[in-house]
Amino acid sequence: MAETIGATQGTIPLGLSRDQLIELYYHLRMTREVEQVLVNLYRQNKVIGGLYRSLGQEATAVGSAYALRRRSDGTGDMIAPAIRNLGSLMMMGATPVEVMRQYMAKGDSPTWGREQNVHFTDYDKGYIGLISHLGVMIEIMCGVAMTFRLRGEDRVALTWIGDGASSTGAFHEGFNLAAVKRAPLVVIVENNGYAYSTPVARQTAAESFVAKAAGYGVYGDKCDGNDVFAVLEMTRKAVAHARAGNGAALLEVMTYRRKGHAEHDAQAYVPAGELDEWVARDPVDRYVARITDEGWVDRKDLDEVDERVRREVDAAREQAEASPLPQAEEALAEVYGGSPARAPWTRLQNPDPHEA
Amino acid sequence: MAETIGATQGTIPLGLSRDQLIELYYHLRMTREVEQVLVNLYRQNKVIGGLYRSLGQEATAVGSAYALRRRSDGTGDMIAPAIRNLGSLMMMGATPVEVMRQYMAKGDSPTWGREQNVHFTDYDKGYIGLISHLGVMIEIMCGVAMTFRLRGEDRVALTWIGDGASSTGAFHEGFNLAAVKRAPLVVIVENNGYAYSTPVARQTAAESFVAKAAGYGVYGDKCDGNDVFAVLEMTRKAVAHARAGNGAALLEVMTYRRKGHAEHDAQAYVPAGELDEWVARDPVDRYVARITDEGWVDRKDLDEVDERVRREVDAAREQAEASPLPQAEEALAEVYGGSPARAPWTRLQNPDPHEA
Amino acid sequence: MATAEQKVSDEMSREKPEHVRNTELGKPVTMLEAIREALWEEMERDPSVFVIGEDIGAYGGAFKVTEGFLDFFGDRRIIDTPISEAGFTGAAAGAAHMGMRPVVEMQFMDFVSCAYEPLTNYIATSRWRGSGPVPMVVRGPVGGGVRGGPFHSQNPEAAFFHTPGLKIVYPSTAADAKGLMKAAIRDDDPVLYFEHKKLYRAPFLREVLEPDADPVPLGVARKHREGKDLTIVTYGMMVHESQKAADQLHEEMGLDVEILDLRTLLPMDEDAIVESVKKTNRVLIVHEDTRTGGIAGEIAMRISEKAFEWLDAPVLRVTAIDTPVPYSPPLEDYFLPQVSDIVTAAKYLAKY
Amino acid sequence: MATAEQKVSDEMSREKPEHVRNTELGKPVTMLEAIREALWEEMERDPSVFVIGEDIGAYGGAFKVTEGFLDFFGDRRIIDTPISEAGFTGAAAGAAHMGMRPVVEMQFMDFVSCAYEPLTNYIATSRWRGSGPVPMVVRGPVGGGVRGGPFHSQNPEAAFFHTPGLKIVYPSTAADAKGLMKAAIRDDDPVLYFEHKKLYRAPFLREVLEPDADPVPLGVARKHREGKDLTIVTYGMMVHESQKAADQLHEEMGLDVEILDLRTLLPMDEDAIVESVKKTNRVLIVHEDTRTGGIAGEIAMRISEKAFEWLDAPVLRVTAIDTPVPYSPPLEDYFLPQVSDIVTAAKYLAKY
Ligand SMILES: Cc1ncc(C[n+]2csc(CCOP(=O)(O)OP(=O)(O)O)c2C)c(N)n1
Ligand SMILES: Cc1ncc(C[n+]2csc(CCOP(=O)(O)OP(=O)(O)O)c2C)c(N)n1
Ligand SMILES: [Mg+2]
Ligand SMILES: [Mg+2]
Repeated sequence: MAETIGATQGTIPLGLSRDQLIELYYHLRMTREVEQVLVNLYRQNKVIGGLYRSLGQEATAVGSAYALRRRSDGTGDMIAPAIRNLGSLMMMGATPVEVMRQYMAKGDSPTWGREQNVHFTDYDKGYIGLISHLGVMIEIMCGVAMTFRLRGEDRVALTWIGDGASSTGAFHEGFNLAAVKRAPLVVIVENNGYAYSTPVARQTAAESFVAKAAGYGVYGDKCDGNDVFAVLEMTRKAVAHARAGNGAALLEVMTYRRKGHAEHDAQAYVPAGELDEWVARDPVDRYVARITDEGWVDRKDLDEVDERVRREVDAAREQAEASPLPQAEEALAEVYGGSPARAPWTRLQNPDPHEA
Repeated sequence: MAETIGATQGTIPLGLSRDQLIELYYHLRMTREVEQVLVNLYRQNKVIGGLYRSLGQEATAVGSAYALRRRSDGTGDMIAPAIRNLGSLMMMGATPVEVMRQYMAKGDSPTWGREQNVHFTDYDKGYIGLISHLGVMIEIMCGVAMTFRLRGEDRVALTWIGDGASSTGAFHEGFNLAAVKRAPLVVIVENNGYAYSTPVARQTAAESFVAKAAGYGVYGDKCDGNDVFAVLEMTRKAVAHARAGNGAALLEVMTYRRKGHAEHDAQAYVPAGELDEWVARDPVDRYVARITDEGWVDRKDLDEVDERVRREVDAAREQAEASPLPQAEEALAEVYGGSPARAPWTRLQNPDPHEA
Repeated sequence: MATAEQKVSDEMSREKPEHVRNTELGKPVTMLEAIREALWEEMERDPSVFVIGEDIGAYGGAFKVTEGFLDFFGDRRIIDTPISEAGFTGAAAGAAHMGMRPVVEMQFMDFVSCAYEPLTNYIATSRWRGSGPVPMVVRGPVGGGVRGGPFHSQNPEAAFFHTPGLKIVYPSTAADAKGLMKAAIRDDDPVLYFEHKKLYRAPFLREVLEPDADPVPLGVARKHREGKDLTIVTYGMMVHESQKAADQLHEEMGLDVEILDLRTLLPMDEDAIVESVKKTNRVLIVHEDTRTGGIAGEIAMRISEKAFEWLDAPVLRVTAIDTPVPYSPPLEDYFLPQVSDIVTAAKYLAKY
Repeated sequence: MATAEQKVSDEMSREKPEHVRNTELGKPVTMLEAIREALWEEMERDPSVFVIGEDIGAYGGAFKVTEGFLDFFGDRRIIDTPISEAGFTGAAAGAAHMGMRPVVEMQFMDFVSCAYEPLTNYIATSRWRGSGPVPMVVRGPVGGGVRGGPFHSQNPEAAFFHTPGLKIVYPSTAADAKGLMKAAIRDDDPVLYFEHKKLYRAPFLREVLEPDADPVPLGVARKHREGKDLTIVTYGMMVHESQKAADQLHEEMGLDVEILDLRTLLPMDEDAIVESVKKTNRVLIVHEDTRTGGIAGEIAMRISEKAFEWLDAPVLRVTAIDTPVPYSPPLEDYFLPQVSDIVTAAKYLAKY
């Protein structure tokens, strides 16, 4: 069993056990390693399309999802990850091999090669895949949260929105609806400095995103998004607030997108020196320094985790690479229940437009 | 010339002259009278479709538009009235006969019978007709205001939005864009208690609409919407702020929709007593009481205005009633520049589908 | 909070109001009443069904379709919303993911344009993307002829007709309205359900319905009038205008017109169309929607693909003209397809 | 603040960068470069033209169409926006009311669905409502074949094709791209301008353009290939796939295929279609968009109305299948219409 250390100075915060600290580290490291493998695959042209990184934002992804009730039977909390929430997705139970198959468009990916990257769903584990159109997941998760409230379930819906996506009408409509219905929806604005090339100052004139909370009449809070403990604490409070029936919450994390929008982005628009500043605030390094400096965890425990992560990631990579691409005819997949799409008449054995 | 009274206790506020007080009264009265005529026409089935009233909201409509630079040559400020801003529209120069022709779908209405009620435009006088879809005018007026700024013109765009329409994504997208571009756009939230049958408490969880200003990083202010002076003062300040290049403003007026959503609405959802409370706060009565009690204007001056308004409204009604409906073939009006719509082939002299 | 099961039994103890018991009592119903009954009965039958939209609670909706529902079903199943069509349409999809069967009311279907993005991108593709089916209905009033002007009169079917994953229903009779609503609610795919506001209370549509009638299956057209000389493919309000034209054509020249009421526009019952074309060899398509890009095109295309050999004349169409819907009566009347247009077109085809 | 006039003269004093001077220097350009040159030249010519969209300034746009524009034209004419397609599309319309000629960039045209409401309701109807013309262009990348998945590959023409008041342009060559962009910007009606992302940098489309070429008029189709046996009506990427099919058909069976590149989808050049049909008597419509509700329907309908007597065979179509655009290569290739489909369909028609 995990030993929990008492609440004296220098003790582990938030009532976390040593095992939990290691668990958090595992997820931070796993997120980073999976992305590193994806970078390698991308450079080998094995990733189809774009590659989106969360380097530097792992504390936000991991710390926030860790605040949730995680189940694998469809009774836990629900999330809809945004593009920088690979860590949240895996925290809920998505596996590295699933992620890699998604990126490589394999036929046995969770979407059978139809959709990309983190766009996939598992209701039992508690995540709903996003679509590209920014903002719409706020509407969807509002409905998820409303349902929890209407049915009297004490579950919570959590989702994230970029500084950029906060400008969408979908964000406004979905979040206002959740607020007025007191739905248990927690939304975290990931203020990572940019939306593609657009800096936050060209996205909003407001001093902060959490300043919007009052305009929606909801609970608001803000923290350092590169500090796992801060993110976990802030999210836990908001989740408790929502779970207790007090309605929606709007949170803001201050973090930074260290890589470009996607792997192809050369980040020429980033001012000199800015990246270095944020390298110095690396969330994984900070976390490791904190937990080892404080003596909560030994470096060798972390080395073991590193070893384990590497093994798992390597195995996943092998599996994913060995996975087949989908068969062409699988394109006729069901769009409607019970009926596959129609094959083109020009590809029939005996081409005949009467069969179109 | 108008005599302006000095700034001692009991003097006319806001540097207004006696003539200006009478001018304001004229517009309040005119708004009310035009609507009264429309009610009569509606009861006689001469209004086509719905009739939307601004009873009780005249101070908001008149007071806010009075803060603007009004011109008739296309160089003044611009407004887009909402459905309760008949008074603003006429303040900018729309005439009673135009309004009546619109409501009666006459062929010589400003939209030639194509569009309804206050949905009409005059760029010289400075107003753009709304469409029904709520919120979109915020986007449009954002672009108008951005243009003023980009061209270095010191003009201002003003528009209003209902408590209900503030929930639209269009409001959010349009207003955020104006805010971040520091466009000279002033938006007044008309908090009149209801959106159709929906009370404000089911529209937002926020304590006020002006609480949203901080979330957009703009100037905010709030006032009693049934007090002409308060509305004028608040709007003037915001307009000056915008005109000086300091960006957008979000204002809120507290007022009340005394009639139903439209004339057919029996207002069964309104709690007992609420209407009476607001009758007691009638903006025209309050204005009249104030300016006569203070001795700024004689009752008989107002009687003269009443007389003049009645004359003008009667004349307008006569003119509008005498106006013809449009000719059927005018339905083929230009949707594209230079080309009318095609007539149905079935209505040609010699019906022929080759001419479809 | 009460569970859904508890709530349902609470409700059952209350009295069902008179105005949703017409069919039970053997009284005739209007199309609006038929829709109301369908909603009510589905809500009674299945606790996962709820209605969400603007002013549907205390007010009972702009056209009073959900009048009396709030008192009986409570505000957890009759949900008033802020003015945010995209927001509550998307939220309905989220609820559907969680096992609910939402019915979304658009106050006017013209405002479904505000929810175009979630409907065509998120909702229509969900099943295919592996995020599961999205059983939900988006319903509301459509159509012109009521002097509603350009933004309260639209027929928005063509905007969604192009999106694989959506279904579109557009009834023309009270019985179909009820049966199709039931089928739409029970269907696992998202369904847009269009209600012609001019038919809502049309006295000639009043009919006595079977109390225990089955749902009307989606995707199956209905032969509104049997004939052998010419097929009119149509739906909604135009079924009745076509009927008038058919009567006149029969009287004037003994023409025997077949009228096919599509009822479901997507998926389209092309078998029924083809079968009728093979019998009559002449087709006229009639829709109230504007001309260019209206769904007549798809119908003509399918006939070309599947029944070209049987055509004795070109496939023609009668539609509204290519403008927004004008407000003033003379303009709107000119804009809309008229019985006389149908008669003229049918005569042309008959003589071809 | 500087007036527009002052600003223009400021700009003119700066040097025009190399990458927009290809045509001036007699060098061949890609379609992307042709579009870039058109935008640049129109901005130079007319101070009321400006570009607005996401990441178009310092970044030069997701596809680098406006690369280098910010430095030259400044941030009052190259306007980066928050992520709010409806907001900036509506704002562009407001600017157009004030005498400007905005060009709106959608980062991907898939996101134009977010601006569906202002485009179809406000913008398309403005002139007709008496609120004046709305001269603006909404442009951006469309189309599949680049493994972009369901939300970065769409062909959204059918969604807007139904709206009177909008124009839709979809070029297939560099020269047309430039000439049509100029015409679109100068046009007083709102124009949706679709740029196939797979054609942007396609080497085979590189061509040397006339430096002072006139705008290509909207609404006029282009005969891409002259032929007498069969007409293919198409546009965009499929012009080139049809060309390959035509070459193969000529080689294999001496078939002489005419290819009509619509270039402007709305208004549609029906005269050109009808003329070609009257010559060849056989028509195949090819579009990359999905099948049901695609614009092939309207084309078939018009042919039926205007040239039925000349048809020796049914009007047929080759299109994508009725699903979202799948991401994985084998699926997307199956999804998209292929040269072999065109060949098969043409052979069927030729033998009919
Ligand atoms: C409605 C919409 N518009 C544009 C895009 C294109 N796009 C994808 S990601 C992105 C930037 C997102 O920025 P932000 O929300 O801050 O998230 P981040 O990438 O920083 O995590 C843009 C513009 C989109 N996906 N959806
Ligand atoms: C997008 C949209 N949805 C719904 C409607 C129908 N509708 C017209 S007015 C109205 C209520 C508006 O309330 P509010 O904004 O508070 O303005 P008020 O009428 O109180 O002045 C509604 C729901 C609409 N016009 N547009
Ligand atoms: Mg960001
Ligand atoms: Mg209101």
